[in-house]
Amino acid sequence: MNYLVFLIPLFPLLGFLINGLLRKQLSKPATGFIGSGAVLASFVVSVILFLDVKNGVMPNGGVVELFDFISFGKIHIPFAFQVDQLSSLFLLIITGVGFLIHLYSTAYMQEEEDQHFARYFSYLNLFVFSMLLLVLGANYVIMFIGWEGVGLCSYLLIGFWFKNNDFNNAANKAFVMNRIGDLGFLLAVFYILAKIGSVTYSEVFAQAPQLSTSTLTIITLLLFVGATGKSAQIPLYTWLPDAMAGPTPVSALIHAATMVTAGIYMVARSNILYTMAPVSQSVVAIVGLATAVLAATIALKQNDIKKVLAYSTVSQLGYMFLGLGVGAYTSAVFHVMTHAFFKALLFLGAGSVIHAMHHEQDIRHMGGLKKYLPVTHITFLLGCIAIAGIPPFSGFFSKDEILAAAYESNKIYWVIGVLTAAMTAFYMFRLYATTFLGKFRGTHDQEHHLHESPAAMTIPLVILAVLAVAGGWIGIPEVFMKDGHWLEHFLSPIFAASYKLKEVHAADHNTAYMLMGVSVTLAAIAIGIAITKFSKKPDLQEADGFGKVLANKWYADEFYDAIVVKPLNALSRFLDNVIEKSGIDWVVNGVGKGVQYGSRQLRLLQSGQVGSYVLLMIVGMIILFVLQFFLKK
Amino acid sequence: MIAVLLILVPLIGGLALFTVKNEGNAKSIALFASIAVLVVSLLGLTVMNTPGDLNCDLSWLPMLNSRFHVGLDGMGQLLCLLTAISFPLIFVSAWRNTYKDANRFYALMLLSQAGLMGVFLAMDALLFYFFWELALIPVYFLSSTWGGEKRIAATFKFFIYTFVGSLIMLVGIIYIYFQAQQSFDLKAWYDLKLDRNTQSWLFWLLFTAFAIKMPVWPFHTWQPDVYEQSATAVTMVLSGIMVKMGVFAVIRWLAPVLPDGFFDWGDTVSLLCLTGMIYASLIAIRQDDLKRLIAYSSIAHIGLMCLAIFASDKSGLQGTMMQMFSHGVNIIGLWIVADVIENKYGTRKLSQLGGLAQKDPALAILLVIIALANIALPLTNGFVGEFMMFNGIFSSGVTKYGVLDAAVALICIILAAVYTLNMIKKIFYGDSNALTQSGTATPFPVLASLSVIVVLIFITGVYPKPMLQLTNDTVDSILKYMKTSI
Amino acid sequence: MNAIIFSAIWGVLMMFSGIFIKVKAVIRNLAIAGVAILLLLNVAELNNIVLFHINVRDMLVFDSFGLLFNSVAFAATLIYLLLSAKDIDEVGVNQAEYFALIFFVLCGVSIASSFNTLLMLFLGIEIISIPLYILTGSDKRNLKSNEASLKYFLLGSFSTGIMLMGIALIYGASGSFAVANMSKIIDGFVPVMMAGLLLLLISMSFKVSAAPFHFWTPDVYDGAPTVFTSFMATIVKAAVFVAFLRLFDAAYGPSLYQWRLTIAFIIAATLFIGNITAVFQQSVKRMLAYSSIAQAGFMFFALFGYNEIAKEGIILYAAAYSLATIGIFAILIKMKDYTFDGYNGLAKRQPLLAAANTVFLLSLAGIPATAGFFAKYYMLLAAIKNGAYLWLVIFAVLCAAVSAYYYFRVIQAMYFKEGDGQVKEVSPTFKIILALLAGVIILLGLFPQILLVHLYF
Amino acid sequence: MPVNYYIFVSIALFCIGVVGVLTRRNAIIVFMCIELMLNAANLLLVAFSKMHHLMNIARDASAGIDGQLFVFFIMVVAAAEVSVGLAIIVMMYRNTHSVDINFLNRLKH
Amino acid sequence: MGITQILFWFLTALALGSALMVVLSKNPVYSVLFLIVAFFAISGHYILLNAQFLAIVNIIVYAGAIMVLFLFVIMLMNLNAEMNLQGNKLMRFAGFIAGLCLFLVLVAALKDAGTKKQMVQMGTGDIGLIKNLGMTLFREYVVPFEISSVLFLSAMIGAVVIGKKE
Repeated sequence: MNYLVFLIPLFPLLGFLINGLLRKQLSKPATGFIGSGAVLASFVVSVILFLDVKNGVMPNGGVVELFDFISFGKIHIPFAFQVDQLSSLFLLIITGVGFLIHLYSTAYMQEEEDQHFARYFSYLNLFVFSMLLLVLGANYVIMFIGWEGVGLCSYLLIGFWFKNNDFNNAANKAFVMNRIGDLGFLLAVFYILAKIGSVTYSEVFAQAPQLSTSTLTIITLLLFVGATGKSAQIPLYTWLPDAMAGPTPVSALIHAATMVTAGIYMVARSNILYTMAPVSQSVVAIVGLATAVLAATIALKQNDIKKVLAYSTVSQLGYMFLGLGVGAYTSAVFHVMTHAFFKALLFLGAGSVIHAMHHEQDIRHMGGLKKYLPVTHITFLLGCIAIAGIPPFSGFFSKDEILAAAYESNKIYWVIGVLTAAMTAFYMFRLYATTFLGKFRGTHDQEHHLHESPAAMTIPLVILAVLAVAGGWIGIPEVFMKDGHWLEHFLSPIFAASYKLKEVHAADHNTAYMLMGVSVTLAAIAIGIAITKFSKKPDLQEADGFGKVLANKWYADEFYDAIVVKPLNALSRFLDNVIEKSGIDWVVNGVGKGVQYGSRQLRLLQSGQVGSYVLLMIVGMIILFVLQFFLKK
Repeated sequence: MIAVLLILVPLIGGLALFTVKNEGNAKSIALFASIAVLVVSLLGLTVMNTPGDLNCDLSWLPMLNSRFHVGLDGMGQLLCLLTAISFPLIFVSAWRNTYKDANRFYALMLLSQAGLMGVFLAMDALLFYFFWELALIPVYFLSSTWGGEKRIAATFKFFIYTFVGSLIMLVGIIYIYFQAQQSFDLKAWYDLKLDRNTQSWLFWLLFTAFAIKMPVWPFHTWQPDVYEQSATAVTMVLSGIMVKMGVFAVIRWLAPVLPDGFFDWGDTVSLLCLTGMIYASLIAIRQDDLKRLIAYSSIAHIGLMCLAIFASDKSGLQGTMMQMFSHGVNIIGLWIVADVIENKYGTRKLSQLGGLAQKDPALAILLVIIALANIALPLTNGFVGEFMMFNGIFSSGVTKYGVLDAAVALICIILAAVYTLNMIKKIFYGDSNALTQSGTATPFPVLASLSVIVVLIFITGVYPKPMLQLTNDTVDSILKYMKTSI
Repeated sequence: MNAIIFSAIWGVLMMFSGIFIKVKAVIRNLAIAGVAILLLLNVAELNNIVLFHINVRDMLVFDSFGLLFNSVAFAATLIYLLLSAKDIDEVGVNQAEYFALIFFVLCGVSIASSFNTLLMLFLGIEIISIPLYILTGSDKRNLKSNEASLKYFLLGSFSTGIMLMGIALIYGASGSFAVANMSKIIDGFVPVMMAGLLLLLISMSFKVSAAPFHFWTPDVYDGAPTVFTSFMATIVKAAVFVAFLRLFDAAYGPSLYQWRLTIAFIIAATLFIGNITAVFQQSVKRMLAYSSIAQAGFMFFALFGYNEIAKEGIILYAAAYSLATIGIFAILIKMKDYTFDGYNGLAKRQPLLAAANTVFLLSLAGIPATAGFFAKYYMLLAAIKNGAYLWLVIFAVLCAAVSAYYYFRVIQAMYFKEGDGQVKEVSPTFKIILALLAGVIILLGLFPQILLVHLYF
Repeated sequence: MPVNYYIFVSIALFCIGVVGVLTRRNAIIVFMCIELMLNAANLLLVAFSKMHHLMNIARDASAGIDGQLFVFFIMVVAAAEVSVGLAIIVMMYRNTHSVDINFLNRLKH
Repeated sequence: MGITQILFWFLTALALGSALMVVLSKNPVYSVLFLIVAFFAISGHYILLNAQFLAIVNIIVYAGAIMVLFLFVIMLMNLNAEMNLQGNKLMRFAGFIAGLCLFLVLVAALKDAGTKKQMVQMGTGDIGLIKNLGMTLFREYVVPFEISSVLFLSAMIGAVVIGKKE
């Protein structure tokens, strides 16, 4: 059924084109139908393909070549798709979660004018299209196309409300930071091309063992630079919280469930390269862990409902990289999946809240929403539990798998990981408690208008809640259930080479129980503290001391501003005013002025007096005589 | 036949236009002539592409052993196509503009097209020089007659500057002519083997002219002023096609003729290119004038092309050719938008604009696409060219610094994103102000030509194969003379 | 020989015509007819139809080079008279005499282009010079004309003195005035010869206004009645160059390598002073005077290169430069204000004049598709062929770029500046001839061989 | 007499003429100095003519005669020049009542 | 030292001395007179070289006709010593220096030539006789002779055009 592959990206593309071109003609329901329908269609095809893959129907390794994209000399870069276990899984996540979010959006964006509504859906479709390209690509260049494409869509959607210049700035920031990462990605691609002469996965991975470790390290590090950009890791993470400027479903889809996991997908895809480059692996693990901690600490003190979720996303992404870094590729992919469910759920829930609060996002003005938004409340709570890692919710399985692998790799990783997990539980329940428990603290007017969201919004919430609860059961560890880890079996062909190269030891049962116990206990304690502390008396005052540092995100933006933005601007000003205007151009004009000045002076020779003319002629004669008679060799 | 027609049609059209008095007629005739050129060019690409059709070798100056030898190879086809496509686009986009003495304006435009065609077609060095200079004269008149207040001085600087370069090149051409047994024939020049020292200094005689034309830093200072001051339609010709003359000339007339000099100076020139790219990109960031911003972005792009040529790599060269076409098309699109905005709002200052996306969403969308193509987003034409160029630079076999060059050059990609997005933001986003409140929808001809550009962007961006195939043989033969492995 | 004799006869005829014919137009047309016949006769001689068989005892030699140049010079004179003959009438009362003097100058030109001994060179140059002193001063009430005439005369005689000293030394060293014998130097007289040649070179440089012996040029060209400046700056100058090149053929050629440095110095100085000084001029007429110095610098390359190409080149240069400059002067005469500002907005009122003027200026600047390009091109070719002194060539092209600056100032004024520069009445004939002249320049710019091919018969 | 005596005498005369042209402002005197230069050349020509006569007398009885004829032509030309030159000076004197070569100084720069 | 030598040095001294006086005299009339003296001295040289025809012509044409013409013009213009038209000091100084330098350069250029060895025929030889000159002039040099008529014609026209009062 490989011939169906091209349909998967085609539907969203068509949706994009139709909605984009006919945005003034189509009514909102039509737009919504086309937009969501396109993704649903893709989902259906994805499911078919997934079943094929599951049944091992993968002719030609799942690779489908559509046409020759770029080819020169001996290098051919085909426009090819690859449907295998990894991509088919991601296809399901993208189209599935994507469809839910599209559906949700039809209600959420109802207030927009017709054409902006259509614009929104066309962007969203375009995003799905790009994301599918990213995942489906059978080589790094196609992946890069999707890679940049999702960046573009992210840019467009963050700046969706383009009247607000802060949003536009956030969009620009997101795009530029992504580009910095893309630079690394591109360099890696060139490196691969130079060393292997191909960018097709199968060939690259087949020939990778012939490359030296240092080459592989460079390649993988460069790829990872790309990943830090797209997946918001240190040092390129600051765009993601700002990206919350976009509509909330966008945050759910792009900045939580799909796009930001592109980096994980890429590393997982290139797992063999990383496995052969241990230094890069460590870097990935450490950066991931550091990001996880940093983002978690920041999240502790945020008061914007979406910002908290954003930092939580950054933190969870850090987890995934930790997983990749310690070689637990399956776990990372597993966490991508569960994270997609519960984080999408959380964002959509937050969206529901924001919708109800008339675009109020500050949790200090909320509280007690439990009774006004029952469905939202329940689903949100389930999401919180899932992310906090309480069994048997999905987050528990995936997160603990990563922590277990980290423990095997390095105990310190585990310790920090567990503390971070506790912090996660804490800030999530701080958020939950402040928002849903206690008394309503908003204006009377807001209170008056509080209402549960329409069905188009609650249905996705419910479905996602179900998935957030149960999604983890496809990866039940061996400890609980023999052969329970269905996902691991499913994905094993992808990571087989890596695992063969470097065995990942599963922790023995006792250790496994111990690890789980510690993390669950810590999480539970954190939850308890958070609930008790914030349900009655949320911290409404401005943070001070260390809290202020956290509230200000470790002053990272200010830091970047001081070391990158300001010097660049100064340099630009210097080049423009000094080097350009009074340097190079001055010289160029100076030549012209010099000629004019020379002319003004030289014409004085022409004094108009015969005597001086004769004198000069005689001098000339003397010079010529000297030249001719005495200066020749 | 095709080659001669490509020159003759615009030439005759241009000369005929001087006699036309009615402005409306002038416009139509110019458009008709330019479309005729496009048809000829397409004919050359498709049905009439035997060497006999594409080449023409007539006796011209028997005493100097120079022949009227014009012909089309892959690179020529590509650039002639660019030239042929650009002019109808320019004419259509300027359909609603009124120019004083319109007949002269359109006549000169067509004459410049003839000159440009000649440059791309010439297979004889003297003929090449002939057209090289001739293309400049109509543009000189165009830029000086129509445009901003300081146009005369700016154009004059440009003219003198390029004239200096051209004359120095002439010295080099004559020198090589004598070395090649008094022949101007391209083939004879390719087969010529000069000793390394001679090549080394000859290189600069030729390269200076090309560098000024492109322009490569630090020979670029004429460019922002001229682009800013000229009428925008003229700027399109200048930046869309004319600067390609320099790039083209390096590939055809410099690299294969003086390969040793080319290699010896490769690193030096690359350094200039890199400096220029970073420099221009940084300056572009703080430009408030739309035209100046595009001008500086053009410098950065051209720098990249030049850098890629000097990488002497197949990928780089093919990418450069691809990019010559893409950049030509894209930047014309940007200028069209700049023109529309200036006509509509009477200002090019970014700080005075804003919120146009509300008033004019069609224009906004088209500009965003073109701008993104300009910063080489995948699936646009810019990506293919830049990808291949970067790859060429990265894996260049002639320099030790290939990786470094590529890495530094990639920084410009980021900077390009910064200023391009800034530009989009300041023009289209934000709330509209008193000035932009009055905006009306963009006239249809402009949207039509922009749409054509967008279509081209995607066609060549998604399926670049035909273009790559077109230039493949040219690149191979040039590389053969450059003695590097293919 | 046809030309020498006929021009002398017609000169006398013109002289007397002033007495017998009172209608100015008739005299004018007589002169034009005379030049036309002169041109025909010369072309005839180029095709071996000789009317006068005189034993010239090897003092003159009529080869295709000299004859071809004569044809160019006569053709240029014909165009010059067609364009500007009316303006000659207006200079003073002695209309017929002016025409007579022009014919005598043409006689001198024919001698200078065909001399074979230094005596004929001397006579030729003097026959050219003396009428020019007079023509320069012909606007007698105008103090500028007086001044120019005096300066020209004094400096010209001075250079004659230098030339004679040089000839005397050459004679001492070789025992003959025949240029063919100049390479036969008596034992121990090489320095004498060299000193003689150098003095001769200096005086010839003076005549072609090469630096540093150019000082008379701007003042004289500026002061002389414009219509005669045109004649002086073009045909006469080119003729002296041709004479110079002939001289090189025999005298300097064999020992050329010894002269290169000196000539390089002269070229560099000429180009530099001519071009740089022209930049600041406010009067177009004076600018053209400096430009003629600059152009002389380029023509000097023919001597520097000294090869077959140089011969072709000097003919082409003579044609290109003369024709273009005649055209520019013809238009300049019609202007009421000789400054650059006087040209402001000319393109509006007189588009044809402006267009033709543009072609002429482009030709002078050496833009392709005009005759001036190939003229300069041949000069560079001649210079580079020898391989040495590439720096000089580069310097020359840089100066050529400077020249574009001042030529284009006129174009700028005509086309891009607003203004109401006044133009005198111009007749349709004038316009037609101007257009034809522009056409000829473009034709020569595309196919220079139509002229040069006559060198080889 | 060795010919170099004549050479030096001629050069001396020539240079005196040059100095005269350089230092005097009276147009007539300047012109006279130029005549002096011509005469220096004449003297040299005659001397060379006699030298060549002496050298080649055996071969050619009239050797060197062309030098003297050249002097003749120089005198012819000089006479013509004088007539024109004095006319110019007189013309100027009529207009300005001065023969100072620097008096008229409108053409410069 | 024979009589020829003595005469040579005397005439040389006379020529140079009077030439110098031409330059130095303040009164133009004196200058003219000194120039005539110089021409006579040069004519003396011609006689010494047995170029009798030239000697006579020099006296008749130069000293006689031309110089008288000069004198005539000077008298006509009533120029005398009061109109001191010496150049300014600096210019004069520079002029002298330049002239001197030119002289030195020329002498230096020509001094080590083989010219010392070549003798000039003094006192004898018949090429300077009018008969021989005439024969050659009208046989060999008839073309330039005729051509010089053009020169005279133009000079004549010139004198008329320029000199005639309108």
